[in-house]
Amino acid sequence: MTGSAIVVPIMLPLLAATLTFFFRRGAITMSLLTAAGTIAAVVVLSLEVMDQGPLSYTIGGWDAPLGIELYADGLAAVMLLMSAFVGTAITVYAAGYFSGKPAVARHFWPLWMFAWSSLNVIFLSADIFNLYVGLELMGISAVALLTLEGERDALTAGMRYLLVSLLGSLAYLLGVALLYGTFGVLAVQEIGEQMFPSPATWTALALVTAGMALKTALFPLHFWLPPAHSSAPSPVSALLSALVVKGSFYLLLRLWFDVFPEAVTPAAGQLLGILGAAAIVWGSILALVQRRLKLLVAYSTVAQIGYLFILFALLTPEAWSGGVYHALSHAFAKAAMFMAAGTLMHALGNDDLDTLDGSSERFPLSVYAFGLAGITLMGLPFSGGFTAKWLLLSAALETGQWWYVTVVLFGGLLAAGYLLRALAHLLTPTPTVKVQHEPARGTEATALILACVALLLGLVSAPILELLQVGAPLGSMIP
Amino acid sequence: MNFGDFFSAILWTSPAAVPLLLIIMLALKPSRPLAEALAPLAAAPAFLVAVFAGVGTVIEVPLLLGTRFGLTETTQVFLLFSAGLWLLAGLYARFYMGDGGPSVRFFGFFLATMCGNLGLILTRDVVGFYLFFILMSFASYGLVVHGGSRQAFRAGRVYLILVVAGEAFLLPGMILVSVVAGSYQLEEVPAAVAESPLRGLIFFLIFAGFGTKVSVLPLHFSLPLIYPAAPPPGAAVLSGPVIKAGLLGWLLFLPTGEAGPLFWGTLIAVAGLAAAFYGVFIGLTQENPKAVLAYSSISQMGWMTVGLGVGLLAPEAWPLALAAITVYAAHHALAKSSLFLGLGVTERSNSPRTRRLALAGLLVGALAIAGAPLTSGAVAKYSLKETIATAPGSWPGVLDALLQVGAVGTTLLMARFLFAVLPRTEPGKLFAGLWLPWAAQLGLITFGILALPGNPLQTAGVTLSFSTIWPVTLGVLLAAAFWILGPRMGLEATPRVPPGDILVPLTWLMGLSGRLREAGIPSPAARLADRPTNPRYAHYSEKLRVVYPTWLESSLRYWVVASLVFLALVLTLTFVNLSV
Amino acid sequence: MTLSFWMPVLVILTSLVPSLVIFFMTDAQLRARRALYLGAEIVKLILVLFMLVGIYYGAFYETRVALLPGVEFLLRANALGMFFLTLTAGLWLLTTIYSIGYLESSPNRSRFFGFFGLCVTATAGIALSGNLLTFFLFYEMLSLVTYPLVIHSQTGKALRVGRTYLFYTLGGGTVMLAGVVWLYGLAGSVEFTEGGSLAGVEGARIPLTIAFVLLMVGLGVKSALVPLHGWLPQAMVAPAPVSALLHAVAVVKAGAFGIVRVVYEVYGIELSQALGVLGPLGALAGVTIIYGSVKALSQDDLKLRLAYSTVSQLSYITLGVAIVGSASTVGGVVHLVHQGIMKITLFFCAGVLAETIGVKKISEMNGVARRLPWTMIAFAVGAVGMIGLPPTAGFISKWYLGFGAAQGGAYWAVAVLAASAVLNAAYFLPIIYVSWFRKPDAPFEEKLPKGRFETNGMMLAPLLITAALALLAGLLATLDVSPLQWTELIVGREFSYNLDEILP
Amino acid sequence: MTSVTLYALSGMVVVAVCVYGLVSYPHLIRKILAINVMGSGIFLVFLSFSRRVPGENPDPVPHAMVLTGIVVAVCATAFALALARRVHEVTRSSYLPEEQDPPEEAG
Repeated sequence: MTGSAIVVPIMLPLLAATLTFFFRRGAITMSLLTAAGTIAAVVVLSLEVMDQGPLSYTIGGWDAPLGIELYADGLAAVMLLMSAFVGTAITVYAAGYFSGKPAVARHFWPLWMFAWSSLNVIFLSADIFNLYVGLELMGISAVALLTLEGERDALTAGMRYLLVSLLGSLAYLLGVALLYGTFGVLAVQEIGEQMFPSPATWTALALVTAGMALKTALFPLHFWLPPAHSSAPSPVSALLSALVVKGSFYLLLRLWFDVFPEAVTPAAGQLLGILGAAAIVWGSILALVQRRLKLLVAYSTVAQIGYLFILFALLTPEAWSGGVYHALSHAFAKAAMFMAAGTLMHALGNDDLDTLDGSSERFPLSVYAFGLAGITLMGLPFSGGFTAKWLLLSAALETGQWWYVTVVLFGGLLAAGYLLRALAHLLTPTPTVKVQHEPARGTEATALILACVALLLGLVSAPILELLQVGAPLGSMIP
Repeated sequence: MNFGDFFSAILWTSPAAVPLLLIIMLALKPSRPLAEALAPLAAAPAFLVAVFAGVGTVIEVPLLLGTRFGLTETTQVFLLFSAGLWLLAGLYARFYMGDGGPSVRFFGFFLATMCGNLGLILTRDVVGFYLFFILMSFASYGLVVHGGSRQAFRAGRVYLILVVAGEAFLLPGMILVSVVAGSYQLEEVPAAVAESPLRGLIFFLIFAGFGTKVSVLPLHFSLPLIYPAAPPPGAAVLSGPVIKAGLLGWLLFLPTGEAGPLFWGTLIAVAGLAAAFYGVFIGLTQENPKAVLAYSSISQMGWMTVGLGVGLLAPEAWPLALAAITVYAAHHALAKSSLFLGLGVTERSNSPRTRRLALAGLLVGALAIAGAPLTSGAVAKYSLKETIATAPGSWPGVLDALLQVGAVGTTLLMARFLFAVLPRTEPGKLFAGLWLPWAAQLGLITFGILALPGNPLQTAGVTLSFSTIWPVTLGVLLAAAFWILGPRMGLEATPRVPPGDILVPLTWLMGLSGRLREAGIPSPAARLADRPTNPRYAHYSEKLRVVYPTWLESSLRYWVVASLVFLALVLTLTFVNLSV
Repeated sequence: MTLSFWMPVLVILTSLVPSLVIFFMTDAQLRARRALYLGAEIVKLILVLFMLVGIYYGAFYETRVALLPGVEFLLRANALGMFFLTLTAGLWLLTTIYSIGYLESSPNRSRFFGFFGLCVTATAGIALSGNLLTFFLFYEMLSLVTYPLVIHSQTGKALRVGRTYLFYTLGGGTVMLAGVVWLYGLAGSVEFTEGGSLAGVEGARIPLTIAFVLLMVGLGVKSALVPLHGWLPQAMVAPAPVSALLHAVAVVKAGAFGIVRVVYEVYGIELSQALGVLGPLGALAGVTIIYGSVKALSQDDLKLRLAYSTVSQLSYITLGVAIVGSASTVGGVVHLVHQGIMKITLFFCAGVLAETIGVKKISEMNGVARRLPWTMIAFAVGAVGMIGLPPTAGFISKWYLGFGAAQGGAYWAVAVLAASAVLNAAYFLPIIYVSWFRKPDAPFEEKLPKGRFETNGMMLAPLLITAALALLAGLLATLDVSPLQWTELIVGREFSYNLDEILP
Repeated sequence: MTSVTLYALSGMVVVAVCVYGLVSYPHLIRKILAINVMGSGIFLVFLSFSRRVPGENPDPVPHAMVLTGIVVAVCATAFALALARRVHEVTRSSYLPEEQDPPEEAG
């Protein structure tokens, strides 16, 4: 593969966004083709990274600072793989889900392709300002997707989300300004090489971190997430929970380990770790008291995001890999879960847990998908969640921070608690299951397949982790 | 394994295997008639083994942990009288069990008990003994409850409780015995137990474990219930070979013939004496003849226990004691079971002539138990007397006197038995099959003494000594006096102790908690469990679980709060980095 | 990639693949499903027997795949694993035959058999696990795939119970995970090796002890050690074949098997002794034995009584492990199989009673033996085995346990065994009594069409076979193929015990 | 105080004022405006860095970035305004739901 193919994951969805905006007829076909193309490109890219180490490419031969430089290491490749596969599943699911709503679908496809493109921009960008642009694009398209159906809850949640998102991006931008003011360069690597602790860099670090924590919905800044993720149309919920929060998390990861390592103190990492731990507990507790399925799943996202932040406190190669692996498996599982929940909600009219009683009789596939995805979220073998948890736990024990062991383990139990609460409703047989809409073909299967992949991620973790070690900031965990 | 070995394995296991085979045949419809016909003869192989197979051969069979079969001189005698009794009882049962032929269920249990009983005598290893003993104990339950009456089931329940309690002592006992012996071979047990530091514990476990079967005080209370409940052939085997199995257990597992603390011998001898007299006293108050016989068994087993105690007190004279116990056991098994068979005959005698004849037969049996001259009882008592003489210290004098007094008591008890039989009669058909086995038994207890080794005349002479004559005579006279004078002097109203004596307070105690509960006094545990959940707690729990988290969560959503949190995070992150 | 590599995988696949295929079959495809299922089972049994013979003659089967960098997925057949695997494979076949009869007309059979097969897959995985992580993976999988079986009837109660079940098992699993990760951190990799893979770890006594406790909590939940046993009696809402499998083979046995593995092959008996963890473990087992029996006494529901009996019986295995000595170890380990065949017989019988004449309570059992003589004979055999009377398999276990305990001077354990025998008798004998000696209160309600046998032959045959096995395992304990002899092989070969302590 | 510092500080002041506005005014339009102006404040900070080394030619990169930033900000503001209008249409309110009730009642 020539270096220019690195732009395919960005350009292809962007092209599709433009085309689907103009040609509504073939929107689904175009999107599916885009998905297939993206998968192909991303797989080739990953193999390349695995083979040759980190790749970088300057678009059109224009060097930084004015040109756009793209960079792909193991982390980026894994994230791209995640967005490609989950994105494809969302595309398939949405094709079915929106089949009866042409008016909504019309806007969905361009926006979704746009969001996908911006996500890949974030994963591939090598300079901090481009990252800002990607972040803003992702935020705006996400809010637009969220408010697609124009329902009251979705609109207010979207409005809140938009304000939050903009605030977060601006905080990031201010941080970028301070960094540029200090170093005069924008490339991630170069800043990282020059980094030294100073008030400006500290402030920049604080702004960037807080901004991204806000956008990733780290406790206690998660307030916007549950209403937003639960009120969105189901494919959108899936992509928000699975991918969009990972975008900002990825950014934070990049900055902490590639830009700021010289300026970061362990205490700051502990702060994030503690907030992550709090998120696990708080999100789970709130998930336990929800009466609506999608809200429950949304709070579960709040809790699961907490795991991602624990790696900042542990700071070992295992912890780093574990955190990323958690992001990966959570993406698959949560997408599957929102899809399944969406199918049920769509079919039965609403997502009150009581209404969903007995849906397993009618929609066994969706309930299986929900359950299997739950296994990953609980971190049980053989799921990807287990691998992640294993790595985090070993890191926590290795560094002697046993309280994280407790939190991580306890979080799994809490997850079991709220998921079982939901499952118990889904499995309770009732004589009156009123189906309002039959689920579209393929939507149930898509969720199930995603859930299965999330489960299988535990079995194929060795090669993925190996890919992840390419250019890993803390050094490879493979001896 | 060559053919010879195989053949001898078949031979040695046949006493236990044949009954088992017959049980299986009984269970399967096609072979049932044949099995019914053969069941009475099931003990025949055992009898043949007892008579013809020699002492000393041991063969191994790969069952359980490796079971060994063989005979010693003692067990040969046990096998001889046990197998004989099983045969007689089997034949008797064949005719006794109703007009429609003996019931399949009865024979099932009969055969299983037989298998256990004969097996435990033949087996030469700890595990095998335990196996057969357990089989016998549990299977005899079926004989007890065969009648199906409420009393029978009550008796069965009491019996089972004792069996299970005995099991609780036996299992640890057997395990410890094997551990200290380092072997499962019975031959090595007594010496190993005597030398073991655990001998006190083992002694206690074995004594109590087999004591439930021997009916040593205070584990005796099931006998007066189960004998009246079981049908005559069942009662006959229970009172004959089955109860002796417990005695055999003692003989095999206690450190007999080894020097041990005198305390054990004393304990056993005292326990035996207590049972010997207790049985007589309580037995005299009984109305049911079978209950009288049960107390008599308690008493007689007490005398055998005394023999064992003396044997332990004087280990050097153990062979003598062993012989005495064995003879006594054989005698008592024969005599006591003959009384039960005779009871059956008496009950079914509907003509005055047969009834008189039957009563005469019972009288012979009763005299034998009492130890009248020329009966097996006299021989048994004589050999016990000889054993007593070997005891150390002042034991011989005391015991000898007590033995004589006991004999008077036994005679009285037998008289009580005969009086109790008199008014009883049940209509039924009297078969020759009932007479013949009984007659054979009576013959054995009277003329059997002639078959004993040694000069028959001398043996007979021994039984004619003054010491055998006077107690029986005195007993008979006393009984006659009571019979004649009792009603006039108002002595009819002897106190009545319910069969099972101490069982009555025991059941009351056992039922206490139930009655308390019925009376509305709950146990502390129940009181704890019944406490209802305080609604206030439920309220708080709801608040803690749902209300507060939800409120806190929604308050995070206010922009003021959210932005302040955001700013706080920015500042904290800056500060955290500054501070280091 | 050789035969040695693929055999363990094949054994697992023989149950995994059919189970997954069955999910996609409708309830109507009865014949195809049965053929597939039984075919798979027979293939599995043959494979297992093949391996068994191989192991006996010293062959070596191992599948090793890297799961995480430095962390391996390891399947390895050794004598102990094969012991458990054989039990699993054999009883799976019987249980399936039984379930075919049991669930003749109930809905969701595909789902049932699918998860049923997965359950066996997990158990086979547990049996073949070569290291602690692999064990844990299958252990957790087992918790999950049993859940749908527990809630099979999907009544409100079943769902509630299912939740309790998962909370217990997942909670235990979580605690165990902490222990597993910790041990990996301490030792690098924790394989099951003879003499214990941690034997070489220097120092670190406190972490090792804590990790041991964590592991025991996790394993104790499944093996129903008091106070972690709460789920087991509740799980009785499951259909009888599930209870049978749960109680005899899969779940509880996985826990007990794990305890054996951890003590002998992870920590090693010397280290365990040095850490002083065996005493408390034994005491806990003793308490459980008594507690389970006492609770069983007051249950009127037959399955509940059996469940509490399982609580009690399971701890015999733990007790055997906790008492150092070859004989008690043999007693404990052999009870893995003995308890399995005896308890499965009892549950099969309970199922037959419920399905044939609708009897579920002991108070309704008056005279049932007149209607179901063979079933109740089998029941009696199982019950006698549970009491531990000769010549049944239960006696062998109890005898060896007691023997070992007495040899090691743990007389309290002998007393526990004796007390347990009494209690077992106290709750089993009344059942035998009422079923054989009482007269039926009323004619029994006939729930099945009249057939050739007293009940559906598919249900009757398995329980007669297991009853016969329970009897033969005791009676023919000296035979080379008996569980006892195999256990002695394990104890001699893998736990490096001196078998001379055991009497010939 | 150099002009650079002056620019930068005034930019920061703008940002701070806007943060205050964002926090304390519940009306959506005010919030959107605050965010928009906050963006401008940041641009000001950016521009202040373009002349970091006195005497040299101004660095063109911040200009490029600010231009891009303005485009993004315009888009975002436009979208936010459109969304606010929709919110108003549907909910008949220009406030977020939680801001409509006085906080003390909700507590």
